[in-house]
This record gives sequence, C-alpha cells and structure tokens, in this order.
Amino acid sequence: MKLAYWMYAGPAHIGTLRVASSFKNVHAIMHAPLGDDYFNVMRSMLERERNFTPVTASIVDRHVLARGSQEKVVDNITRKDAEEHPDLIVLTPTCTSSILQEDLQNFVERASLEAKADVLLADVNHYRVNELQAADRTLDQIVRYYIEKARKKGELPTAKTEKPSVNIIGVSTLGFHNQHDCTELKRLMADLGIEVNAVIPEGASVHELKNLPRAWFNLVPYRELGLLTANYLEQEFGIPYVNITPMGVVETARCLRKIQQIINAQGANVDYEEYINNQTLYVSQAAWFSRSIDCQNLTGKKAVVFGDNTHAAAITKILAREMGIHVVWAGTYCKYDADWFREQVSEYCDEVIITDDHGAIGDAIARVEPSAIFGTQMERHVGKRLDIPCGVIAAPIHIQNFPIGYKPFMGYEGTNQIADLVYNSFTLGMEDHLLEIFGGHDTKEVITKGISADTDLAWTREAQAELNKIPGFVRGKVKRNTEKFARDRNFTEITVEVMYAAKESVGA
Amino acid sequence: MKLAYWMYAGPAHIGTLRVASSFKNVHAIMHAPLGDDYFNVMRSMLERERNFTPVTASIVDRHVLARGSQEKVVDNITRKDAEEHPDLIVLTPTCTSSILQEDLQNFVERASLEAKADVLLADVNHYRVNELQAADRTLDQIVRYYIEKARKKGELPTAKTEKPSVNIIGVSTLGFHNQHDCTELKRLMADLGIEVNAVIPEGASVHELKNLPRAWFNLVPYRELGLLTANYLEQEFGIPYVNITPMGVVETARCLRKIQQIINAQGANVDYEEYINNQTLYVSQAAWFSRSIDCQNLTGKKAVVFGDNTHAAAITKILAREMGIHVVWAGTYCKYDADWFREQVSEYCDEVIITDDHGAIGDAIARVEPSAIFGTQMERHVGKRLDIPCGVIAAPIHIQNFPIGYKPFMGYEGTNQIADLVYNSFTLGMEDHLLEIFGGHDTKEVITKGISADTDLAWTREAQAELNKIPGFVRGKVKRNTEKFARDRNFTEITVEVMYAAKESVGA
Amino acid sequence: MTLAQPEALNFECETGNYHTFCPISCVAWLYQKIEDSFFLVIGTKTCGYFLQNAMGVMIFAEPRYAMAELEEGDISAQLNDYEELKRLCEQIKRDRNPSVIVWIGTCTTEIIKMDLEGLAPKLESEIGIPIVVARANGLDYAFTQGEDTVLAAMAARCPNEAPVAETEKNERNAIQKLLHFGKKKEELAQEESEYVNHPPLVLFGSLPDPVVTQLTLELKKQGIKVSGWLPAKRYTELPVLEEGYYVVGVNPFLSRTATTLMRRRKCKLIGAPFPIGPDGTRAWVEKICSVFGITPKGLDEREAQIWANLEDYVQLIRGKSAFFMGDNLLEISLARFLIRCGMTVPEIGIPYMDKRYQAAELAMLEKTCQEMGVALPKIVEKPDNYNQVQRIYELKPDLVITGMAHANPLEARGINTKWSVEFTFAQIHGFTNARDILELVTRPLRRNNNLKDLGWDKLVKEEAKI
Amino acid sequence: MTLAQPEALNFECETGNYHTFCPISCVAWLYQKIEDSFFLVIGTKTCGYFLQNAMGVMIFAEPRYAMAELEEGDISAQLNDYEELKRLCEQIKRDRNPSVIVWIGTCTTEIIKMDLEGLAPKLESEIGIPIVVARANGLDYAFTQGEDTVLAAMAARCPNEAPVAETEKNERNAIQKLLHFGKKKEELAQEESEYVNHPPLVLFGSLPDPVVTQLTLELKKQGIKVSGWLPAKRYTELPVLEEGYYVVGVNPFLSRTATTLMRRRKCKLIGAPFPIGPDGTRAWVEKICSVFGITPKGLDEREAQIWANLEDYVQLIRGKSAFFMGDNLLEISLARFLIRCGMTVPEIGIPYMDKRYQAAELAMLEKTCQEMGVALPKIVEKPDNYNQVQRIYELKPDLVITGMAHANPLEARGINTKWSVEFTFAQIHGFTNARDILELVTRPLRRNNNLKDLGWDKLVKEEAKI
Repeated sequence: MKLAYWMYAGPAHIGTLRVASSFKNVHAIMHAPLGDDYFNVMRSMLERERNFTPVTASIVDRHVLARGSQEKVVDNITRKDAEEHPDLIVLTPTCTSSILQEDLQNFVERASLEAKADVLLADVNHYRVNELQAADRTLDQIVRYYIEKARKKGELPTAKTEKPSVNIIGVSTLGFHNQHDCTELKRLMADLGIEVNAVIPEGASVHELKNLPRAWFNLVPYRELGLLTANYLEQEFGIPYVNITPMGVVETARCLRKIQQIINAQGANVDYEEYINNQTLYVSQAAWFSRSIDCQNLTGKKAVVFGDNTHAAAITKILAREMGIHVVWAGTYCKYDADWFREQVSEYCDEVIITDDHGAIGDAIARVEPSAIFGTQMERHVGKRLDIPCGVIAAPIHIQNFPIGYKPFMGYEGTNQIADLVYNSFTLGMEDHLLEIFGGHDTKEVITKGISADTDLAWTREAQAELNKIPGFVRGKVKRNTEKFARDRNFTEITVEVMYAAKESVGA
Repeated sequence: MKLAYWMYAGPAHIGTLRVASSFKNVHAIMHAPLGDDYFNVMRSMLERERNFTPVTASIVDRHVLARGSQEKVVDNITRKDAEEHPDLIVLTPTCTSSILQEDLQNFVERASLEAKADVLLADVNHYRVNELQAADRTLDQIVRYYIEKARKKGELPTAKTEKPSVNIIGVSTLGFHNQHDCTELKRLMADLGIEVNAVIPEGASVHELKNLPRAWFNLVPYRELGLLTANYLEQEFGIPYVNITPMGVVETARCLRKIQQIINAQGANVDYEEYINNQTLYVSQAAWFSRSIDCQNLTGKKAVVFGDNTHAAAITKILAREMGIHVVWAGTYCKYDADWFREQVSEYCDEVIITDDHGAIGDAIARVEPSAIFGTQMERHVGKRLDIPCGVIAAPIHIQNFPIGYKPFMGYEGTNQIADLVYNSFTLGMEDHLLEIFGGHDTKEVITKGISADTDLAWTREAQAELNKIPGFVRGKVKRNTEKFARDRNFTEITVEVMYAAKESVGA
Repeated sequence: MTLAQPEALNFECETGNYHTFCPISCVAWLYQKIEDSFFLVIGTKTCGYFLQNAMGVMIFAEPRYAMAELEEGDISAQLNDYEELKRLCEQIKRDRNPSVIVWIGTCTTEIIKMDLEGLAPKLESEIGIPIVVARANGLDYAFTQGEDTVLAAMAARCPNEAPVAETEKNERNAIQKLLHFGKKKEELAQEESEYVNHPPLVLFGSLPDPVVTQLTLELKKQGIKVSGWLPAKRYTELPVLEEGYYVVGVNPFLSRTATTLMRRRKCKLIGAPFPIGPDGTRAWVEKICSVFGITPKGLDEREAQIWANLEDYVQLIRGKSAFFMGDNLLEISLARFLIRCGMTVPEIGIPYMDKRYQAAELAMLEKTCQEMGVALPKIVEKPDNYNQVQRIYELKPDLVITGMAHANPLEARGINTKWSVEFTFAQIHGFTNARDILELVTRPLRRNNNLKDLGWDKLVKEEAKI
Repeated sequence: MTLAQPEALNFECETGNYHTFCPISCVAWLYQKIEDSFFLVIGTKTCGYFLQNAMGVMIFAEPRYAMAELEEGDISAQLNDYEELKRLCEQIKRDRNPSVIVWIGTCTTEIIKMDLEGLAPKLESEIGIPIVVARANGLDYAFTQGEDTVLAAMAARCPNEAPVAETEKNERNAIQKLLHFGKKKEELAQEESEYVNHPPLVLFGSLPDPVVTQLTLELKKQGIKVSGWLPAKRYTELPVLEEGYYVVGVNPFLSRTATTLMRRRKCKLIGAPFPIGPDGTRAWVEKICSVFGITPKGLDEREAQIWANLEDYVQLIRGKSAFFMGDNLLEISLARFLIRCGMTVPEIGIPYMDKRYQAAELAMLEKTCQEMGVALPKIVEKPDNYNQVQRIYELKPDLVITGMAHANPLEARGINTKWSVEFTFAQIHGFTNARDILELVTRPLRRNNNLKDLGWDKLVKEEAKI
C-alpha cells in the first residue's frame, strides 16, 4: 500500500477512455462499480464538451459480485449498439473490476455475434500501467485492429498520396492544450505544402484508419501518446515517423528539417530553410523576445521545470537554450520513460529528478528557491505557498488548461505563447518583489523556508538589522550563504563585517 | 494646480507622437526639454519595437529659453530630412515648450522650403486635450493635409474599388492590443469578402492617404481614435462609417449587420446572417461559454468595469447581456466623451461613474466589494490590495498589454479571449476563497473594509463566534446586512437569533 | 414512525444505468465537519483519481484524508494487509495525530475480501487511536450514502451513558458550549427554564455548523432542547446515546444510520418529513413537538413570513416544470418543496428509495400535490439516464436537476439544468436557508432569461443521437 | 584637490541630441532614501506621465511623491501660485506629515518664472514643515544631476554646528546608531579607540543603506570615522557641517553639491577617483587616508583578493570592447574600471563633463589606459545619438552601454547592449559590489553566448536607415 494524497497521471482506464471517446462514433462500456464513470464528468466539465460523453458503465453491483456479470455486460453492449449505432464499442474494466477476472474477452466475442458494431476489449494491465501508457496501448490496439481487418478484406490501399502527407498521431480529448496544438500543426503542415492524411484519435472515424498507410510519414508530437502506433506502422508499412516535438523555436526547426529529410528521401524536393528562417526571425516573436532586453534581464535567473516528458523536456530546452535561463533542475513524473527524459535534458539543467511523489517535488522546489516554476497545477499551488510564480506547462489537466482563446504550445504561435508564459511568470514575481522593496501594499513576511531555526551561529544585532534591510526574496539566500561562509571558517558569530566578507567571497 | 499621483491618459504630445510614429516613414520632431522624449523609451520597451523610434527632440535648453529657438528647430528638421528621407516630418511641442509661444508655424514654413519631406505642425492645445483627443486630432490633420494636397494636384481618385472595401481607421502604436485587433479585423473582413483598402495610421504610408476615398466605407473600431477622420471623410466624400466596436458576440454581429446594410446600399448583395450564426454558435466558443455550466455559476455575481470608453462600454455589455453578470457600476476616464458612455451602458449597470481620479475609483471598488473587477492596471493593483481579482481590459498601456501570443479583444477570436479573461478572473478569485474555506495555505485575515470599527451595535460573543464561522469573503457583507437589519429595528445588541433573522429577512 | 405507504404514488424501477459520484466522496465534507478526524480511503488509483478530480482544489489544502493505494502486491495478497495498514496508520498518527481514523473500505476491499472489520480493533488497540470502519463505496446506490455508512459506524461509538455529572456533560457538548459561551452559571440555569421537560433528543446528519445552530435554535423556540448531534464537530464529542433517547434525521439518505440507532442503540426514531423548505421545516418541527406533546408556538406565522420573503424567487418558477434525473436522494424533499412553490414535477428519478425511512416525506409529497392541484410525479428508482434524456426531449421541462455529467450536453441542447450535487453542498436546511435553495433553482432560469433574446439555444449542429 | 588636467585625453563635443531621462526622476530613489521626506514635483502632465511610466510599479506603493500638476489657469497666471502651493502642501501635511517637503521645480516653473525660492520660506513658516527647493529638470544635462541639485539644496539645511554634547551627537546620527546598536558605553569607548584622530569627514551622495554601511566600514578599517552622510536616512538626521570639515563624494555627478559644500559651507573637498570598482575604491580610500596622513593598511591584499574573486567574470570581457553612448555621468568611472578589467573603450559619450570635479577620475582613467596598454578613449560630451549609432555600426563594439530608448533596436541589429540606467540603480560602489557591476556588464555577453549558435542576430529585415 502507498499513502497517497495526489497523483500526476490517472489510472489506466482513463487513458483507454480518452482514446476511445476521442474517435468519432465509438462508444465505450466500462465494466465498473457505480461512480467509476467520473470520466464523463471530467470530459463534460473540464473540456466543456457539448455532446454526451460516449461512455456507459455496466454496473458491478452486489449481484455481479455474488454471481458474476452473466448477461449484463453483453446486454449493455448490444443495447448501446442498437441505440447509438457506433462503429466500434470498446469494453474496459477499471482497477476494481479487473480483479474479478471475469472472462471479458468471451463477453466481447458473444456480443460481437449480435452487435453491428465492432467490439474490442481494451488490453491493458490496470495495475502496471498508468493513464498515459494505457492510452498509447489502446490507440495502438485500435489501429492494428482496423489495419488487420482491412488487410483481411483486401481493402488496404497500396499507394501513397500524390502530394507529401502526414498522419498526426496522438491528439486526444482531455489532453493538455491538444486541440490548439492540433490546429497549429495543421496550419504548419499547410504552410509546408503537406497534406494531413489523418489526425488520430481526436475526431477520426475508425473507418479512416485503413488509410493511414497512404501517408508519407507520421508525426508524433507527444512522447506519451502515439509512439506505439507509429512504431507499428513503421514495422508494418515502412512509414517513417518524426517524434521531435515541435515546441520552441529550435525544436520546431529541427522537426521541420527532419520532415524535409524524410519527404525528400521519398522523392519530394522541398527546402524549408527559408520558411524556417522567416518564421524564426520575423513571424514568430519568440526569437526576437529571446534577444530583447526583457529576456536579457532574465539571463541566469533560476527556474525549475516539472511535468510529463513531452512538456518538461521541451520547456527545459527552451528556457536553457533559447532564453539563457538557469534550469536548476528538471523533472518528470513519467518514471516508465525516465531514460529518454534524462538523455533529453541532462545537458540543459544541473539536476534531473524522476519521481511521481508530489511531496518530493515540493521539497525540491523549496530547497532551491527558484525565481519561477514551470510545472503542473500542483506546482502552481506549491508556488503559491512559497510565494514563487508558476507557469503551468503540463497535465494533470485542469479547466484552466482548456482555454477558450487560442493558446497552442506547439508550432510558431506556440513559441509566442510560451514566451508570454515565461515572461509573465518571471515579471509577476518581480512585480511582487518590487512592491515589497518599495514598501508596497503586498508587503508580507517572507517565510524563511529551509533555514533551520536552531542555527548554531549567533547573528549580532547589527548584522541582523543589516540582514533585514535586504529584500525578503533574497534574504534567505544571503542568510544561508553567510552562515555557510562563517561555518567554513569556524566563526561562531556573524557580524556585519562577516556578512560583507561572505558577499565578497561567494557573491552572496 | 492639482495634486496628482497617477493619470489614466497621457499628455497631448504622446497622442500626436503615437499617430506620427505609427505611419511608415514619418518622423516627428519634438520641440522640448531634455528627457521629454520618453515616448521613445515607451515604444521601444513596452512594444518591444525592433526599430528606432522615429522621434527626435530638438532640445529646449537654457539658450533657447534665453534667446529663443532661432535656427535650432529648423536645423533639426532639415537635418532629419537629409538623414532619414522621411515622407513627412511632424513638429510638436510639449506642455512645457508650448508655453514659450514661439512661432512654430513659421519654423515649419521655413523648414519646408529646404526639406524634401512635407512638414506639418501638429495643431493641438496641450493644456486642453489629452493623449486620446490629440491622437484623434493629429490623425485627422494628417489625412486632411494629404487629401487636400492630392486634390490640388488633381490626384484624387474618383472611383470606388471594384469589390466592397473598407478603411480601418484608428489602429496605432502603443494602443491597447491594437495589433492583434487589427489582425483579427482583417481576417473578419476577408471572411466577409471585403477588401481592406487601407489601415491607418499603423503601418500606412502617407502616400496612400489619397486613396482613402476609394473605400466603400470606413470602420472605426475604437471610439477614441479615428472618429474625426471618419467624419471628415463622410462630409467630404460621403463615405459612410461604422463605429460599432466589434467586441463581444452581440456587438460584433451588430457591426457586421451595419456593414451589410451599408454595402448593400451601395450595390452589393450580401447576407451575413448565416456567417454570423455559424460563428456565434459553432466557431466562437463565447456563446457556448455563456450557456455552459461554468458561466451559469457566474449568474448574478457582482462586477465593476472601468476603462476607456471603447473597452469599458463593450465589456459592460458583454458581462451584463451575454454572461448574466451583475455590473454594479461601469465607469470611464474619458470625461470629454461622457454622454456617449452614459448612453451606451446605462441600461446594463446600476450606476455610471465618470472620473479620471483613480482614488475615487479605488474607493468605489472598496464600497461595493465586487467579486471581480475589469479595469486598467491601476484597478488591478487596487484589486490586489483588496484581494479582488481583476481582468485588465483597457489602457493605460503596460508591457503586459503587448503579449507576444495572439490575444485580440475584437472579432470572434476576441470573444474567446474575453470569455477566458472573465472566467479566469472570477475563478481565480473563487479558488482563493475555496482555499480559505477549506483551510488552505492561503488563509488570510480578510480586511473588513468599509465596516466602521466604532459601530454602535454590540455583537454578543456567540454572534461574533457565529460570524467568524462565515467564510471571510462574505463575512463583511453578512455583518453589514445584519447591522442594517438591527438598526432598522432599533436593536442594540446582535445575538445569533438576530443574525439569522436578518438573513431570513434580507437574504444576507 | 409513520408506516402508512402512500400507495397513490407511482413507483417505477429502471435499469440503474445512471451517473452518480462514488460514495467515497463523503470524505470531502465529513473530514471538514469532524475536525479531529482523518479519513483513509483504502482503494485503487481509480478511487484516488476520482477524489482528486471531484474535490478539485481541496487537495491543496492539506486535507485530513488520504488514499491507502492498493498496489499489485496487495491485490495478489503477497503483502500482509495488517502490516501495510499499520505502517500507514502509524505514519498518519505521526504526521497528524487525529482523534479518530476512519477507514473507508472501497469496492476493491470487498472484492479482495479484505477483513477491515477484523483488522481494525487489533490495530486500534496497538496504535491507540480509534479506528472506525465504513464500507462506503460504489456497491451502494448514491454518493450521499457514504455519509450514511460512516454515521452508522460512528453511532456504534457514541458513549452509552453520560460519563460525568450533568453540568459537565453540558460542557462536553460543543453546541451547548457555543450556546452558553461566556454565560454565567445563573444565566444557564435561567436558560434551562426556557426548555420544556422532555426525553433527550439527538439529531443525526452532517450539516455545516451555522445550520446546526439554526436548527438547534429553531427547536429551542419550541422549548425543545437538542442534546447532541451525530456527527459532532469533534469525534471526542460524540453525543451520548442511551436506550430510549429520541433521534431524528435531517437528511433523507440516512436510513442505515436510523436503523442502527433504532436496532443497536435502542433509540426511538421520530419519522418526520425533512427540514428542507419552509413547509418541510415546519412539518419536521411539528412532528417533533407532537412526539413530545408540545403545542407548537408561532409556527404558522414563521412559515408564512418565510414564504413571503421567497415570493420574488417563487414568481420565477411558479407554473414551471422540473425534472429530477436522480442523484443524491434529496430528490423527494426538493420536489415536494418545489411543488409547494407552484412547480410541476413530471418525474423524480432517485437512485434508491427507502419507503420506510422516507415514509413521512412521501406522504407529504402526495399531500402537497393534492393541495397544489398538480399531478403526482412518477418516481423512478434506479433510473436509466439514456431513457430519461429521451423523456426530457419529449417533456421539455423548464428545468432538469441532474448530475455533472449531463449538465453541459443538456444546456447545449437548450435545456436548463441545475447540478443536483450543489444541493448536497449548499446550506439548504431550515427556515433560514429556504431562500438559498431557490437561489440555486432559479439561477439557470435567471441566467437564461438574460440570454433568451440572443437566440443561443441550440449549440450543437445536429442533434446527437443519445 | 588635484587640478592637473589630463591633457592627453581627447575631448569632443557634439550636438547634444542624445536621449536621457529627465532629472526629475531622482525623486524615485531619493524619496526612498530619505524616509521622512515628501517630494512634490511642480510641473505639467508631461512630467507626471514620465514619472508614472518610468517608475512603473512604484506608483502603486503609495509613494511619498506626487505631482503638483500645473493647469491652464496656473500657466496663464490666473491663479495665485502661493495659494495653490499652500493648498497642496497643507493636504500633504494632513495626509502624510513628512519632515520635509522637497519642491522639484521643473522646466515649466522656470519658463513661467514661478518664484519657488521666494515662496518657499514664507510657506515653510506658515505650515511649519521645512521646504527645500530644487530646480531639477530638463534644462540640465543628465538625469542623475537631479540628485546633485537636491543634495546641493539640502547641504544648505545641514546643521551648522553640533547642537548638543558629543555623545548625544553620536546618537543623532543614524549610521553611528546602527554601528553602536545595542552596545554598552564601555564598548563604545573601546570602539572609539579603533579610530585615528582626524578632522570630521562627511560623505555625500545617495547610496542604498547596505552600501553606506559597507563604505563606512571600509574607512573604519583604516581608522577613519565617517561623521555623517548627505543625505541621511532621515531629513531630521542631516549631518553637521562645520567650517573646515572634510567632505568627499561617492558619485561623479555631484559637482554642484561639491561646489556648494566648498563655497557655502566652507568644507574641504577631497578630490579622489570614485569608489567604483576595486581600483577606484582603493584609490578613493588611499586618497582619503593621504589627506589625513594615514598609511593604508592591507589595501593591496584587499584589492588583489577582490580581483581574484572577479576573475571568472573578467575572463568573459577581457579583450572585448565597450562603447558608452552616455547617459548618467558614471561613464568615466565605469570605463576606467572596465579598461582595468582588460576591455578597450573606443568612445565614452557623456552628457556633461565637469573636468574639475572629475579630475582625479580622469587622471586615473589615463593612467589605467597607459598601464593596460590600450588606446585612450575618445570622450564625447553632449553626444549625438544618431552619429553614435553610425559609429557603432562601423566600430562593431562587443558591448554598447546605452539608454533605454536604443537598447532594443541595437539588439535587433545584433549589437549587445546594457542599459546605462541599471548602473544608477544597482549597488555598484566599494569593494563588495564590484562583482555586481560585472554581473550587469557580462549579462548580455553571457546571454548572447547562450544564443550565439542559434543565428538570431539580425532581427530586422532591412537595415533601418538611422
């Protein structure tokens, strides 16, 4: 057992349901106790979805516990088939019902006999994988199913599209800014003269899946969702894929260059350099922001980054490489894919933290006292407590991550949005600090976090008075550095002289 | 004399310079003491402008004071003419130098003899008008000048453009979200099949001004800048204008219908109803937001609005009419145009406040304790002090109002951005309240502002304890309503019973 | 207890395919209500993710509840349940030192047959903190039943008899303390004289503190003294329950607690309508008075005055129709009040109907319909949401009271909705709060009055097929 | 005072078409420094809008400064200046009750010939608050001269002689108080013995409190006691200035204050380089020691140690070139330090050059160039920014130190810039803060090192014609 107050990624069935309900005209049946259908609430409330969520629970109640589901699951599948005429019905248990070890595959087969729709059991271990892994797995499963089905029927297309084309894989409901990212990626592809052959799963019909092999390449913008599918399509059809997340000016350019290389290898003859150059220097404002005085003032400021692999890695690179901000540590909660993250960010930060324990992250933030945090909603709240501004860059999703206005993280407009996020995070923090310095209305006693109260060092009253003249937001640092300096030299008393000697010595 | 800590609109010369430096290849010469050229800093820093601001000060120093400018102004004009080859040089004094009563018109005439550029003296009374009025006036002056010039040369075009076309008048540098508004308006016009004949002054060449009469109509999106010009063009050439600000779903539709009427009257045959309907219901998310549960929860919440005429009026209408929010008062600092504001908002709010005294506005906010404020940066700070969230909706401009990401206030994407702004303002406030209720880390003693400390009423200890159970953010209201109830009935002591009787009576 | 069944009401039972929250959500309000408690939800990631999404911001407030998250080793019984729970409870003791730890046993603990009831006494004596076990989970019918389960478990822990002298007992009780706050002994004595002599009365149901005060004061007006509430503000202040004490519930979803109080604690249950709406509150007070042989004073005037104060809101709903999809078991009481306000209610969906415990409320519903001259609602137990939506399309009610999953889709189709869950969290009980119920009920109507001229009714392109 | 002119330096004078802030901006730091003051800027909307834009957030902090905004009636002399100012000052007295009101007379007051110097004494005696008049405005050359004007005016208000016994005088002085805080009399006596016997020394220039402490301690190390600072933390604690007291400035823009102290207060000015950079600080201490006949102790080691601590930053700039466009009159001192760090400085623009007051600094600059073996900078008084930009295009310096109006456009053309104004607001004086200067200077270089591989140098499409 684990004492848990909070989790960064949801349980497996949430991932399965996100993929299933992203498709058009696919219905999911949850084999689950009452109340486990809160996915419907999340989708309806967080995403302000206008339509009913196509997920129905087949309730595990005391009867089911006592005597098994018997006809209940099959009845629910066939009923939905009749009511909604979905193309596909996906059956999934939850953590709870998966323990019952009922033969769900058998239910699916029985239901298939009667239902017009295809019926699939989502093949996921609910205790070993989380939401993200399950989503990846379910998407792969559905794609394979329809490719195999088409192959059997001889309906698989053999030719590529005439013009260069792409499948965008991994855009899904309840994904962090996914819808705006998708719009931006489509615009980007249009700029490059690349046709969008398919976007999956969001808004796609399962009938389209057989056409996936027509694309020249696959684009997997998110590390967490789509790689299994892209790998399958590569193995099966030799479709190359690009999994460089186009987030930030540099990585967007790298993504486009990779696309260029891949499609030129297939007979196209494109040169995106001028496009990249023009976007970078004159259309996107992000490169100019990096060079501008506003960003110069951020040089060397300390930040920490935490999130899923995709966003934490991308933001770390942007902060360190494009803005000259000092990333003290970068972390991910995607423990299952930690090696990739380490490899991506190691050269851009002092330390890498891999954990899904929010308490450990809170402590790590308090320890380094960054000027800004880029993290999830949880880190935003840690920041509120510590009086450190936080820009939210990753799921777990929250209604604020479904803005109505256009706010992509990807592509060139994404670079603008990220520049705003970074700038505002630092400057709103600075504004509070300035108000404090100038005796503004927000003056607060700053928590001298992490400074041990029972220090062995005596501060003279003068030194204490001098310390109190220092603005609160650097006072803790000055105090710690001075004490370290004094301790190293075996001083037992800190006078004003010691204080300034410490400053000269360590730049405290 | 006036004791002043803050002003909502700048001095006149700022308006003149905003218009002059918005044009392409126009240079301004300020006849002013050292340091009065801070406009250059504002433009360079706030708007992160990449180019040097085309404004040069001709310094009023002790010599000038003693002996007059003599050749100095003329020399500076002719020098800039030679160095920069501008199309037009605009000369302006500032408040200070305008008192010198030098014959600047004479300087202009003398400089004109030598300079290749046209030279104009901005005709503005620096003590009677503010930035906004001066900008309006200067734009009008420049347009008249070039129209007259073309007329004299017989270069005025006589025909309209073939397709319906528009001049967008009033987009300028250092305007509140002007650049993004302009992009959105251009997209809107493109959607409607209307050609953009000209956008002035931002990015326009003065040579284009003679072509203004070719447009079928003028669009003046901002009340503050462009009306004089539009009136002139109407009188001179009979060009109709639309001055309905397309902000919010309802007003955008009204603006489009007016455009439809105007261009159909000139022989077009367009019907925008389907476009409006489609944008309203399915493309823009704002109408859906209004109907959604999130917005339902805002029903009847109290807000106050303050800003320039354009934005304060538009936001008041959106809050009251489109979102069901109770606007307790709406105000403007555009005192010179108060009648228009009153007429626009009276039916949408309880009270109208016309003042440019930020202290009075601060007091008015404290008095009504709204759940959210929509105002300028000043009101944002008042909100911080009172712990009330504030969405910034109007100038005075601030670097945060030059976001890098796309954030228009106008058109259909503008409706989305405004919905986000409104929602986030209320919910971030609510988040703080929830944290307070649930004993979260942000628990603060709430200032019981406006509650007189020396009340004549005694609260029993039980009643006081009961009062303290009420969440801080409504405690003030409950206390006031209870005391009012008690006073009305001549109670001298407030017991728990009186408290709940008051609640039953007045819904406290 | 009234046993007469209101036969005229039409009860149906559907498939049970309805959406509601999981009963474990009761921790959200119970941990706040019982200030020295800690709630440990023993379940899976699925339970934990629900709590963090449903409770939203609360998690950040360092709540006094947590998950004991079952991992693969727990499910496969490779780990020892006792040792695992001991480790966690010791940590909770170290970090928070609560007066009680409430174990919420989720479905999973039932499936893997974790013997929580067996483990708790042993661990309780080992770590020295009371452990209350409540099986509040999705094998129940409505999320409010979570509270019922917890209160039923706590009823067993109420002291058997007054442990100390009477005056001290008074002190023990938080509500009494509040009412006596700062008063001198003589005043207390004088105050006692305001009460009629009657057998002790304990109220059950978790209500926010101000509402507790209001209902206590309401009964005091009739000379009735409330000896205690289950739950109290602190676990250490649970009310004394002696055999023969009278008990009365304030919420319709507390049938298990009522049964426990009657069967295990030998208390006498007063079966009354619930104190929701002025009509219900008046009936509730009247019923309690009648049991104690008291003639109510000024109740007519009080009710009339409250109704007068509601008139502006009532005008907005009079003649309109409301449809309850069914969620929290408050449906009958709310429908009865809304009918009294002049609404019609074609259908009351309700996840679970204890006709015994709700008998007085059902009778009052029937009476109200007759008096108001409207048709009796169809009461649909274990409703089927899909079928209900079809009926809503046909009936076109002016307002649908529904769970969170259906509100936005119905609004997008031009149907006014109100979240049922809000009635659980808002203060709705007693005379004082009647207005708050109507504030909630009328909000969508007021909002959509604002919007009605804008023509933004149908916000989905084609009617979805559901 | 050294009067030798460093003839070898090349001085030019241009058109004076340069950008700088208005000298009224000095209120931004002076109102903070002098905690019991109120600054009233008598001017137009143009002045007020500058203050609110330049000071940004500060306005929200309820500052102790405000505008007396001249309206049309004031300009046209329809209103009585005395009555108007009286009304405003009475309001300030009522609202804030400062120890002093400083009237900042802007250009406009000069143009309309408002007799501030004549009005102030009368009003001062009428309202009972000292009023100091300072004509700090755009008729000067650099924004830092605002401070010079205010300090020169305040110098006239310093007490003539110690008003009380010596021990009490010590108490009067804030810095002494700080250094003595909590110490017993005996300790104080012992501490006095740490000082050499020398004539009283007063330092002038507004520095942040920690820097005041640092420089005071630096001199204490040499046995030199600082009797006071102009300005002090409170107006009521202005230092005593008797004839014959020594004074030394900490900033190069204080020539008017220096002159006032010499001519009107008969003080002796110690002409030294300014304590900016380890080299300047050392020279400053040395010069003061030499005047008092003290042989400095451990200064070599101290300077060497500071340089050692700077080495990581110095490496970033050694061999690189810096171009000063000219803004705050700190240019000579900063250039001298940067040359000592190994940089070359082709041009030092400077709005105004008092060769007398800056003589020691100029001499040190020359000496530094010789010792470092680099060419002497061209010093351009009253520079012309347009011409400078052309020269920058030709010279391609590694760093341009410039005002806020030119930074972004230069950056957009691939030229590294640092705001000159930051050196005014940062703590740059003394040994301790040398690193902070280099932190500022190297920031654009460090940043652009980060960006250099990205190829984002030219961010304007066509080179603008300026």
